[in-house]
Amino acid sequence: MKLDVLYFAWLRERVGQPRERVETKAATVRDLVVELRAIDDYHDAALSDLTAVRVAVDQQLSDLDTPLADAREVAFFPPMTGG
Amino acid sequence: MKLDVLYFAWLRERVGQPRERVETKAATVRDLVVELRAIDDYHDAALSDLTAVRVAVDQQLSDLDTPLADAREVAFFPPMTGG
Amino acid sequence: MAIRVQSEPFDLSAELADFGAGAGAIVTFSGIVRDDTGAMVALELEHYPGMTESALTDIADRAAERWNLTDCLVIHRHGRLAVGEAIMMVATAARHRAEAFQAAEYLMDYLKSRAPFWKREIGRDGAGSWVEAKGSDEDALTRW
Amino acid sequence: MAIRVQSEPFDLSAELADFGAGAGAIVTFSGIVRDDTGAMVALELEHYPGMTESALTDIADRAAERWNLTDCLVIHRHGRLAVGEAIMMVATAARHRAEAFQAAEYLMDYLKSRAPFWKREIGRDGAGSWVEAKGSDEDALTRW
Repeated sequence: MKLDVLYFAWLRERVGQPRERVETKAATVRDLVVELRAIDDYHDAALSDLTAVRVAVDQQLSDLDTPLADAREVAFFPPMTGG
Repeated sequence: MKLDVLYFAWLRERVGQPRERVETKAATVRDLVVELRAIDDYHDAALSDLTAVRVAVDQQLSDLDTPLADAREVAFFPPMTGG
Repeated sequence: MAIRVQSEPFDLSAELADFGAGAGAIVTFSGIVRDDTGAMVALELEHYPGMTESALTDIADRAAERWNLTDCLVIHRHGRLAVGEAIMMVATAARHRAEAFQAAEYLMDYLKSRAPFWKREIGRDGAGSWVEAKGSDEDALTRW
Repeated sequence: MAIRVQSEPFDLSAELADFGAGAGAIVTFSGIVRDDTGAMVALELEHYPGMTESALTDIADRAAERWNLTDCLVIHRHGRLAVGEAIMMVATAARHRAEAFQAAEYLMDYLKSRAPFWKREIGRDGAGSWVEAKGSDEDALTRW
């Protein structure tokens, strides 16, 4: 399965890019995080502490247990600070 | 003591005038109401049920027990409906 | 900080042009003449000149102090107002949104029950009927 | 009912010109870039195009239904904003003031913690630092 993975704010800065396309068999967001952290030290640093990381699957707020079947886009970002 | 007595909204309509100057020895608002009701049937009708009447002494919200010593202006009106 | 009591219309937009410089949060409320029954053509607002201004100033001063407002504006009209016209507005400016919201709600709650205005609805037939105060308006004050 | 996400400034006054016809109560909130420390020159707002619009639409739809709003407007900017510039605004129109106030506060609370925006403060030296989310913003949601 091919997925677009997006990063925002300091996660984008740590990973070093705003988006990437990955080939994955991950069943859930949690599985995907394991694969992404293995890519390089930048990914590992960005995704090592998930307490301060939020995730959206196909632009819907989700969590680590959200299944990725049929997903096309997964985004990682810090807690929002709009308004 | 001379006092200006003012009426607003339906109290003004029932009394038939917006203000009048009265000579009184009333010690409190309650005493003044007794004197005003004795003036004529219009005053009596306007001030017979005080549950729906508010009073201000010298433009400060007051009540029936407020003393009138040094007062110059007493106003009677229904509960306010601004905003 | 400003209080105005006037019969003339006001323009919310124009009033806000210079309002609240330096604040992080601005809240405004405007009340508009509404015709719920389809039988009303206007509202007539009577007030108590002199006391109105001092009551509004007092309410605004207390709100400004309690919520550290950086700016505060109250405009209230009197006289005859057609359906759709703005009756009044308040604006509050503060550092944070919670302060600006609470101060605006406080101003409205007190203004409803403690500022000497009385509304009369004028129907299509020209007859007027005084608007009765709602118990809920008086109750609203207990939360402050 | 309208949602706009834009980098261009907006004019609160102009936005309100056609807002909320037929309502009895209109509440607005505007958030302005504030410099608390004296060391900030601008704010940079990053967002998630696509998700931002759908998140704001979702929040506004829920507010409109819950409080029977007759009108609702949300504008949020992104990109670089100087101190003193307006970041965003919401406006709500309803029959009564309690509905308009509550809906505006609900919109703000959800927008703060559920719309994908991230703020970075740019200092006089050009360095940026990400604004951290406050626990109190997340807590604010529990009241709804």
